[in-house]
Amino acid sequence: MIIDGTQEYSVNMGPQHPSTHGVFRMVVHLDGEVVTNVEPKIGYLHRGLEKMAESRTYNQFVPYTDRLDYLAGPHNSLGYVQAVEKLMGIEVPERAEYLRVIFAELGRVASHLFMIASGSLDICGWTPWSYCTRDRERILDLFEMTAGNRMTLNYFRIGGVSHDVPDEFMPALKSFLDDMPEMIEEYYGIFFGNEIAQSRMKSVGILPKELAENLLITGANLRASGVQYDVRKAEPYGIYNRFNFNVPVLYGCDTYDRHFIRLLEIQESRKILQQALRDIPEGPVVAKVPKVIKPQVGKVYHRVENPKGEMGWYIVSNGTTKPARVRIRTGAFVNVQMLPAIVTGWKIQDLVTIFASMDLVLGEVDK
Amino acid sequence: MFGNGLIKGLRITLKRFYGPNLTEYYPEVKPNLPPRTRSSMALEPEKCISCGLCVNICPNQVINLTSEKDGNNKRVLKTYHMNIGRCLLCGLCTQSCPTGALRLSQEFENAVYHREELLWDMIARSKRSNKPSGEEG
Amino acid sequence: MDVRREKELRDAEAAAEKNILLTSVEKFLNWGRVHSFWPCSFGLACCAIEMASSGDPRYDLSRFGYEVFQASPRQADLMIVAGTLTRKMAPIARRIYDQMPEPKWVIAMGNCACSGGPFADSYAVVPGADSIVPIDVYIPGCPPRPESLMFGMLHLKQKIQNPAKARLIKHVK
Amino acid sequence: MDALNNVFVNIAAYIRGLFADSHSLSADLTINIIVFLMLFLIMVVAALFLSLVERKFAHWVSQRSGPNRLGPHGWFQFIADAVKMLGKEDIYPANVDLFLFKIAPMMLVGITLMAFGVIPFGKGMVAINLDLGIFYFLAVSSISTLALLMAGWASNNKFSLLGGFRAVAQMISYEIPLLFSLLGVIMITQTFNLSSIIEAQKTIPFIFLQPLAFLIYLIAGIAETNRAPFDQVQGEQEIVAGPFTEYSGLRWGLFMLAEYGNVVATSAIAVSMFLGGWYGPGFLPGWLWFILKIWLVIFIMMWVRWTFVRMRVDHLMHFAWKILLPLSLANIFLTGLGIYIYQLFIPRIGG
Repeated sequence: MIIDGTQEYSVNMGPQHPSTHGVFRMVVHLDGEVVTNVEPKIGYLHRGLEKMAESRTYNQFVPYTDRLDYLAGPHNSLGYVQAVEKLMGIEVPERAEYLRVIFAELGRVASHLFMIASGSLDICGWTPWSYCTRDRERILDLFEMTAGNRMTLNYFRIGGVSHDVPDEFMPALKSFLDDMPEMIEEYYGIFFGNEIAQSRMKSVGILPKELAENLLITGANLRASGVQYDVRKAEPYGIYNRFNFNVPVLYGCDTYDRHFIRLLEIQESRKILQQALRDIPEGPVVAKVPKVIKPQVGKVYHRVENPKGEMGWYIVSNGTTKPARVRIRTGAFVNVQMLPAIVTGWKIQDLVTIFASMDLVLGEVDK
Repeated sequence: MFGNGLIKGLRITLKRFYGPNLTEYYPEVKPNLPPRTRSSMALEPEKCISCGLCVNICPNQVINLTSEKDGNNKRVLKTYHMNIGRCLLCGLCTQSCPTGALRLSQEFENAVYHREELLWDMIARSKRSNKPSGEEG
Repeated sequence: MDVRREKELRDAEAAAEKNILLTSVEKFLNWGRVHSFWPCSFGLACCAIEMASSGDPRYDLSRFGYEVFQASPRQADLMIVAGTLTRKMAPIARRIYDQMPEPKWVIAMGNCACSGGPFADSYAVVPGADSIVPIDVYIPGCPPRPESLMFGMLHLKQKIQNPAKARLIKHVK
Repeated sequence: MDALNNVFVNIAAYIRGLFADSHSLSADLTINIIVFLMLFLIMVVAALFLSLVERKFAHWVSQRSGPNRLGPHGWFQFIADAVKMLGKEDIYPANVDLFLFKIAPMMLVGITLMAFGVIPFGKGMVAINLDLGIFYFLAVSSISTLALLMAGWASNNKFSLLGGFRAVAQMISYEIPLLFSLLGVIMITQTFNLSSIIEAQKTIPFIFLQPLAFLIYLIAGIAETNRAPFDQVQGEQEIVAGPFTEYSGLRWGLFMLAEYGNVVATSAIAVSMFLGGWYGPGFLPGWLWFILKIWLVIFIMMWVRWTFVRMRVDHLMHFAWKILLPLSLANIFLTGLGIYIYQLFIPRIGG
């Protein structure tokens, strides 16, 4: 195709490419340096998770949920166990609910920190990357001392959580929360406040409000486009309605806002964590559940606000110990489709930042 | 003013340049892992009653054990293999173990040269170690 | 070529070089190689995040000189298969391996790469990356800690410096 | 101190003295070969060492320890890297333009080495004392654009080609403010000879007379050497490794060598033009002052490198043509004005 005497050509980016955050593949059509079209190709990490759920009991599938969005394991499990609890009508003890909120929000902070880190790395900001991962390590420490693993926690159980937290957990969490404003100041100083970074991201890759709504974009990407929608507020699950927090909204609709809203959400998560730390009661951490989980015939849909977007769990039970069908609606998978819509006309360098701002995790996209 | 952010960034990096370094020197200094860390498995064969609960609860058919009946009609563990290459290290088996024979351990230096070595003979491993807990190494 | 056979040939070749006159040259080159594995930045899934974490200020892979992750496989010495290798990805992994210049090594990081791991019975997953590329060191774990990765790389270092040892371990067993 | 100061000059004189006629062709040839080898050694060692310093700096900034296995605090790490690179396979992908593919890295190293020829490391310590030294330096270093384009074209890879084009666009644009920023100094000293320019800074380094020019030179110099925040050419996150994507082993090592060699050469020019060259407090020999000042400039370059993120291609062009170029022109104008006023007053004060 000839446009104004120049020739278009296509470049294959990925699956092995430093800025595709895993095994995403894009066929980029370029006119010089300008992107004319992008075809996302997914499926390089398709592991058949939904099918595997059918051959595992309800309890056995819990560890697999951590591997969906591996940056924020707890929140995936939260969606799954709450869906099963909804199906069976199990009441979860108070303390377990609070612990779930604490872990889910810590997972959100860890995920957002890694997103900011990799977003800065994609425009060659090695030092911000180091600082963000440095602070993420403290969250992983908290995870490890409680659940025993750094990323794939397997902490939530149907009816509660697996262990109570160790004694040193609460002071460590508190000191982390106290240090958080300083960290955020540092990220702002080195990355968000930097004029070069701003010039790279501001008014790049505009996702207008109407388009975002039409494409069913969820999560922070939607909120950066000026829509105040958060499942934690719109349809509170667990005990989220007890906490007092805001849903940050930005109206810039650009790459910078999609990065910056993560920083704001970290601050909101800090508020939730502080309240949870203040209000957490003593008590048991797991409810009395039957030894063999065997829900009655029926189906359930439960949705949670994953760091990457809205995550829905649709579980069909046929009365046996194994689910008949599990369908996972992941935010990242739906968010992929905004890439071709907003990238046209920008340079190949902007493609990288726009892709980073979408915050995809391929485990969640390909399932 | 344009350039303020740039100067602030330079200030932060200079501060960190002279700041302390946070590295943990792994091979010289072993990390102090919390007791709940799930890095590998350890078995105490004397405690095992061959009930097979761990085999049943495992999501991924990692564990393979055989047992035989002794004179008192009591089941005795004969072999206990874990295909650690399939393991999720989820800890469901250790939670289900009624006698605490199977434990998670903090041993993380598990790299091997051959895939066959990933099939752990847990009884042999527990004998090889001189620690009471059955950890190797 | 069958990958198992390929691996045996590579191991035998590495062990045979002891008998040749150039042994001290080889030793010198190996000294350089073991102190600067430059991995190909080839991350697949969860383990890739731990691989990235191993470069962060706390674990700092760079102490060994191994932190220079190269974007282009042409400049890499080491491929770390970090994560689940699916059937769709397998040909690409093989191609990246072929693009790397000799001498090259492969580490399978995590249970997925070792033998399928949690997804071993999935229809979409290659149960073990060793059916695609010859693997030198297997690091079990789900995902392995950054220290485990460092231990695996130091394990590989021992193998390169003393190729007979790795074979010996197999035969003794 | 004088003996230390002139140690290299005296060695050269001694070697010349070994010949019957100290200015015969054979004496010149011997000296030139020795000087060439010395320069090559300086460049290789400086570049290899710099690659390690870069890594160390990155680690210190991000609160890590950096390589610490080989030698004291890991300062011998670069030897292992070089040894490894020597033993790597040299791959020619199918369908590359083999002649250009092979010659591009050598050409880049050769150009860098040629640029080293006019750098005065100390009083009388210059390989070729050209009258048009700075002119020669600029002319030679601008050829490196061609080598990068050759590498990008010959690799037969779209990422490489993009990198090659970026190299041409960026380096040609930044050549102009770079050149104009140096013009102020040349107007003051009325000479192109680098040694004479340094001699003129005996009382006051030109950084105090030409602060704006120094800033422009530093920015343009960072851009010329393709370092962040201007490292479009091998923007790893976008175009894998730019023109070097298909290179492996030693050939790729040569590119890295040339890159770091260029950094040293650019900072050496900054030192001789603005920072007073070998002049410094007398307790250290002049050539050591020169080297220390080079490291100071390199420190600034690295500080910028590890703080800032990469600029966008079009912002880069805007910055060169719309900000740096007018500023450097203004600098020339101001310098001319200053010289005019100075010459108006000097006869009355001095005379």
